[in-house]
Amino acid sequence: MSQSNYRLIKTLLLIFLGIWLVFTLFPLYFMIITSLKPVEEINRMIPTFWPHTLKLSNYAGIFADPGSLKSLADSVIVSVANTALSLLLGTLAGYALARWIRGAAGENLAFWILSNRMFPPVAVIIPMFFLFDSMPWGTDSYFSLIVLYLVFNLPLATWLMMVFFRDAPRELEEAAYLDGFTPLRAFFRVTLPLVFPGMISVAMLCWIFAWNEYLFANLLTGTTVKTFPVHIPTFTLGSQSLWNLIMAFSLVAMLPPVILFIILRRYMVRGLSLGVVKG
Amino acid sequence: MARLELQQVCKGYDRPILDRLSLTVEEGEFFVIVGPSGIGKTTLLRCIAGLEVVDAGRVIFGGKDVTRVPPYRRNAAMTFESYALYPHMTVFENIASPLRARRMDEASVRKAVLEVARLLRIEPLLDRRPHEVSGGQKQRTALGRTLVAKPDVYLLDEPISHLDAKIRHELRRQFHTLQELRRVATVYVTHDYAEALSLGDRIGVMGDGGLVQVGSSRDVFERPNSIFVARHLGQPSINEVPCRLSSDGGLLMLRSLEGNLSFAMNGMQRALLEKARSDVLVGIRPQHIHVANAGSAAQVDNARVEAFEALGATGVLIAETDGVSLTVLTSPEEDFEPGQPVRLGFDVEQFLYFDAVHGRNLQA
Amino acid sequence: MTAAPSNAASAPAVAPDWFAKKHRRGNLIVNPFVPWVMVGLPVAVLVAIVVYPTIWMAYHAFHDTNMMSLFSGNWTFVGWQNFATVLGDDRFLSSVKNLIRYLLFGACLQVVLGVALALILYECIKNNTVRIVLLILLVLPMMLPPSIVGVLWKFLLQADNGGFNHLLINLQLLPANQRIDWLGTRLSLWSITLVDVWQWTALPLLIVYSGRVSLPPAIYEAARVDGASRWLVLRRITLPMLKEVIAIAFIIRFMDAYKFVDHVSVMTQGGPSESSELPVYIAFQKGIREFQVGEAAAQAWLIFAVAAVLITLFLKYMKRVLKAQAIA
Amino acid sequence: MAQVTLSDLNKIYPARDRSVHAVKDLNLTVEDGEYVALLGPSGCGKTSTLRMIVGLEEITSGTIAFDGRPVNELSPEQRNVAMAFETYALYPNFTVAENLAFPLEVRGLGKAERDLEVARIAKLLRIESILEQKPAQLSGGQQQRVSLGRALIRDPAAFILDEVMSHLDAHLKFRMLFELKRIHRSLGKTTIYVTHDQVEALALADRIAVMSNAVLQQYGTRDDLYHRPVNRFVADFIGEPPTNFFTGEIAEDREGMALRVNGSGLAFRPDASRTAALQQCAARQVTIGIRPQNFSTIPSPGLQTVSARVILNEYLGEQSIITLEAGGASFRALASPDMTLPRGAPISLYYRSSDVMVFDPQSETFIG
Repeated sequence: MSQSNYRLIKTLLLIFLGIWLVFTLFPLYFMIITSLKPVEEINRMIPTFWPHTLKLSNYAGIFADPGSLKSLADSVIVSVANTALSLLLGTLAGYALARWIRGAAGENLAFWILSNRMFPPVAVIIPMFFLFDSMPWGTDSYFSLIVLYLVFNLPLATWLMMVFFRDAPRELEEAAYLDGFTPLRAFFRVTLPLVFPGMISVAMLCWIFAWNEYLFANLLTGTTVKTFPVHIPTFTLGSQSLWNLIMAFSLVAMLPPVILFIILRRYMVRGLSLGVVKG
Repeated sequence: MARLELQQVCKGYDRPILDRLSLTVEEGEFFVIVGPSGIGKTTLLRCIAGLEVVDAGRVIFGGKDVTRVPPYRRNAAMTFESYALYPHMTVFENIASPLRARRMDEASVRKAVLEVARLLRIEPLLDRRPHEVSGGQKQRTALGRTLVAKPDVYLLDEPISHLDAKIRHELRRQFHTLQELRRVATVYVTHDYAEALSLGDRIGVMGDGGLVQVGSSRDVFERPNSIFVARHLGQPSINEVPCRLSSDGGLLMLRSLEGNLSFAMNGMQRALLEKARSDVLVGIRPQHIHVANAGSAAQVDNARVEAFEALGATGVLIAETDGVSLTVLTSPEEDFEPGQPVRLGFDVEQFLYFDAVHGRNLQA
Repeated sequence: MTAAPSNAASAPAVAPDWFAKKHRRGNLIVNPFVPWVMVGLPVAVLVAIVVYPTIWMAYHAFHDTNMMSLFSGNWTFVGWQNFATVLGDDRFLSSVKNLIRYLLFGACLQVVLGVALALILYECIKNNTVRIVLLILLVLPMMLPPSIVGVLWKFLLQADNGGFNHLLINLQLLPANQRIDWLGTRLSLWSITLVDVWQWTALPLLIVYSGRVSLPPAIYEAARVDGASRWLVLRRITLPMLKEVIAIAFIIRFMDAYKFVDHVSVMTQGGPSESSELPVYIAFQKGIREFQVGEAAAQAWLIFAVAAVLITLFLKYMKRVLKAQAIA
Repeated sequence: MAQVTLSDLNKIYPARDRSVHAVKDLNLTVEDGEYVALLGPSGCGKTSTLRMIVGLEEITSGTIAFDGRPVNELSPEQRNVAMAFETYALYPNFTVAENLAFPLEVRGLGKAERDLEVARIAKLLRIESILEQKPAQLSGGQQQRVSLGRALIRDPAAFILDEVMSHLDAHLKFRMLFELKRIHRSLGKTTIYVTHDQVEALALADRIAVMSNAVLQQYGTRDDLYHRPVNRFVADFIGEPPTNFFTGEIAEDREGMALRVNGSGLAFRPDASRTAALQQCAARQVTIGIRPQNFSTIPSPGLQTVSARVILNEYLGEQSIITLEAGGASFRALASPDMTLPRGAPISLYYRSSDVMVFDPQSETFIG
C-alpha cells in the first residue's frame, strides 16, 4: 500500500469515527439542552438545537419534589444493599472456588453459577411474583428487589471474584501460613488486600447493574417502593409528558454510574468481559 | 531438638513424584537438594512445610511427628523461588510478618527486625516496598522474613537462582557465614550444581521419585553412584563414551562402540571391568582431558578441533577423534581454529565407569 | 553421543502400591468442609431464586393455571396443550421472527461496529490523551440506565417534533416537509434495534480496544522489521489474535440481547399493533399482566430451552479460551 | 552484507519532569561480517542503541550508516535488517513454519519457494520436527530457535540479536553458544548481539562494546577487555568470579615498587612497564585490581608471592573458589578442586606481576 493511499484510507476512517461520535453524542447533547429549556420551548413544532433560554429551574423542580427524591433514595437503598450482599457472598464463594475446590467439580460449579447470569429472567420473575405476593413482605418491597437482583449480580460477583482470586498468587498466602498466620488471618492480612482493586470493580459493576435495573422494578414494585426508572413515566401533565423534567431527572439519575465509569474505567474492562480481557 | 526426619514419604499427583523418600537432616546441618527442574524438589519442600499433605509416610521435626500438623503450627520457615514478598507491605512489615503472627509487642518486633536487617545489610530499604528494590535485595528481604522467625527448620527454594552471576557469588558467601542457619536443620533446593557443591554439608541429588545419591560434595561430584548424577553435575557435561572390553594380544583394551577410540587398561581397572560383563559407559569429565604435549601418557594424536569457546575463567574445546566427539576444558587464553589438529591427553585414573544398561557406577 | 542408558532413577514402569491405592487427602490448611459451605451460600440462594422458579414454571407449563386457579389452588394437568397453543399462536411466531431480526441486525452490527471503531481508535489516533477522552465519550451510552435511554430516544424519535427527524432535516438528509414515523408499525423494531446499537456498541468497542492494548508490542515491532504492510498486519496478525476477545464480546452481547426487553418496554410496549414484540416481552405480559400462567410458563420454557443450548455452547467455548489463557 | 557505522549517536527520551539521556555521543563501527557484542548492565543504553540501528526508535542526533550510506530516515524494512527479540515475539496464531515464512510472505514469495526456504532454515537450526506446532506448545529453547530462524530466513544486511539467550537455562545456553557461533561461521553476516551477560559476549563476539550510563566505555577484543580494561567498571564487569579490588598506595622498598593495600601488610608488585607508568603519575593513592583466576597455587619462576589464610573454600567441582584473608584484606582466588584447604590454613599464592591492574581511585581510569 502506497503512502498516499494509506493517508486517504486513514482520513476516511477518521471521518467515520467522527460521524459515529456525533451519532453517540447528539442524543446526550439534546438531553442536556432539553433539561435546561422551559416547557414552552420544548412544545414548539420545530425543536431548537441552540436553545433560546437556558435555566436551571427544572433541576430546582426535581430537587423540590419529594417523590423524585424518594425514588432516588429507594434506588440507593436497593442498589447498595444488593451490592453489599452480592459482594459478600461472591467473595466467599469466589475464594473457595479459586483456592479450595479443585478439579472438574469446582470448574463446573463455577460455570453453572455464571450461566445463571445469562439466562433470560422470564422463568424467574413470574413464579417469584406469585411467591412474593403470598409472602408477608409482598412484591412491592425493598426486600423483593434486593433479593431478585441477586439473580444477575450474585453469579457475576462470584465468577469475577473467583477470577481475581485466581490472579492473586497463591504463594503469598502460603508464605503467610508459614509465617504462622491461620487461614482466616492470612485471608484478611494478605489475600484480601491483593484482590481489593478487583473487589472495587465488582462492587461498581454490581452497583451499576442494580442502579440501572428496570424490568424487575417495573413488574414488581411501584407504590411503596419506586426506584427512579419506575418514577420517570410519572412526569406527566394529563397525557402530556413533561420532557424538560424527565430529562433533568434522568440526567441526575444517570450521573453516578457515568462518573464511576470515568473514574474506574480501568478496573471495569475485566469485569465487563467476564474476566477474559485483562484491562 | 531441631533435627528433621522424613520417613518413607510418598507424594504424587497424576504421576508419583516422591516415592518412599527417607532422609534425616541433623541439627545444624545444611542439606542441599539438587536436581533438574520439574523433578519434584519444590514438592518435597512443600511437603516438609505442610503446604502439601503427603500421601504416605511421616514428617518429623525434632522427634515430633508433624505429618498431620498444618503449616501455621509447624514452625518451619520457607523462602519461595518467587520470593513471595507481600506487595502491599514495606520491607519492614514483610520481615516483621512472622512476629506479627505471634502477636509480639511492637518494641520487640522493631528490635528483632532491625537486627535481621543489619545482619543482611538491608537497613536502608526498610521503608520501601518490594517493587522498589532490586532482585538481590528482594532475596535478602525474603531471607530476613525467615530468619526473624527463629524456626525449627529452614526451607530455602532456589533462593538465588534468578539473580545475576555477580550477586550470586556475594549471596553464596552470605549463606556460608549466616550462623543462624547452622542452629537448626536447613534444606536448600537448587538446580545449579555449583551452588549445591559450594554450600551443602551434604548433598542429595534428586531424580525421578526421590534422592538418587546422598553424600558430601566430593562424593557426588567425584564418586557419582550413577550416570544420572554424573550427568547432572558439571558444566560442560561429562563426556559419555560407550565402550566394549576387548583383549588385544594379551592387552586389555576399552574400545568405543562408535568410532575407533581405545584405551589400554591396567590391572585394577581390569578387575573392576570384568564385573560388568557387558558394555561399559565410560564417563570422562572435560577437565580430565587436556591438550597435551608429545610424550605424555594415554593420549591420542589425531584429534581435530570442531569448535572452541573462550568463556569467563575457562575455555571449552570440542574435539573429534576417531569418530568420537569430546568436550575438553582448557585455559581461556588459548585459541583454536576449527579443523586444527590437536593432541589430547587423558587422566585415565579419573575415568568413571558405568553399567551400560542400568547406569550404575561400577566402582561403587 | 550414542544412546545412553536410561537414568538410574527413572520412574518404575509400574506405579508403586501407595500410588495405585492412594486416596485424595485434601490439605492441611482448612477443613475441607469450609469451602463447600462458602460456595454453598450463593448456591443455596441461586437454587431458591432461580432453580426453584424454573421448576415451578416447568410444572405449570403442563397445567391450565390462570389467575383464578392459582388462587383457588386447583389446576388440571393438560399435557402438551400449552406448548401447542403457544406454537400455534401467530403473535408468538411473529415475535420469534422479530427476535431473529433483532439479534441478527442488533448484536452482529454492534460487534462489527465495535471492532471497527476500537481498531480505528487505536491505530489512527496516536495521542494517548485524545484516545482516552474519545474512548470515554464513545463508551458512555453503555453506562446509562436502559430505561433512560429508552425514554430519551422515544423523545428524540417522535415523528412531528422529534429531535432526530429535525437533525436529519437540518443536515439536508430529509426534505423539510417530510417526517419519518420511527415508532410506527413499519419501523418500530428497526428503531429499537438502532437504539440498541447506540447503547451497546460500546461494549464490544471497549472490550476489543482493551484487548488490542494488551497485545504485546514486540510482535508488532517484529512485523515492522519483517516489513509487513499495515493491511497485512491487520489481516494476518491483529484480527486473528483478537479472535477470542471478539468472540467473547459477541457472546456477551448476544446473550444480553436475547433476554433484553427494556427498550421495547419503555419505547413501544411491543406496539404499535404488536410490531415490535419479542418473545420474552410477551411471556411477561401473559404471565403477570394477563395471568395466563400456564401458557406463559410454556413460552418461558421454550425461551429457556433455547437459551440453555446457546449458553452451553458459549460456556464451552469460554472454558477453552480461559484454559488457553491460563497456559500462555 | 554491510558495515554499520554509528557516529555521534544520541538518544534523549523527553519527559515532562526529567528527560532521559539514554545514549551519549556513541561512535562505533561494525565491520562487514563482524560479530560485535553490545555489553552492559540493564539501563546502560544498549537496547536504545540497538533499536535505533534497527529503526524502531527515532534518532535524536547523529548518524547511522550502512556501508557509508546514512539510513536515519529509512524504515526497518528499507534498512533490510533482521532482528531476534528477547521475548521471541513469535506470532502466536501461526505455526512455526508460518512464523518462519512470514518475512517471505510479506515480500510476496510463492508458497513453493517459501516452503523450500523454511525447510532450509529448519535444517540449519535443527527444528524440522516442530514445524507444525504453535509457539505456545514450544519450550523456551525451541521458541528462541524459531525467532532466530525468522531473522535468518531473510538474507538481510545485518542481524541484530537482542538478549536472545537471557531466558534459557544454563545447559541450554551453553549449547546455544556453540550453535550461534556455528551459524555465524556458516553465514558470515554482520551481527550485532546485545547482552548483559559477559560470558556470552566474550564467547561469541569478535569485538565487544562495553556500555555503562549511556556512554561507550571500551570497544575491543576479549584480550583488550581482559588485560587492558580502560577503567575499573570494565575490569569489574568483565570476568567471573568478580575481580578483587583493593585501595592502596604506592611505596618503594628494596625490591622496587610495591602497591601496599591500606590497613594490611598485603602488597602487590607491578611489572616493569606499569612501574614506569606509575612513576609518571603523581598520585600516591591507587585502586589495585587482580582477577581471582590470575592467582596460582603452584610456584614457578618469575612469579610473585602473597601469603594469606583461607577463610572459605568453595568446592565447585571443576574448580574451587577460595576466599582469603591477609592482614585484614579479603579477596578471592581460584584453586584446583583437588587441594584440601581447611578454614584457617595458611597458603602461598603466586601471580604474574603483569596481571596486576592499577586504577586512579578518583577517575577510576586505568593507569597501568
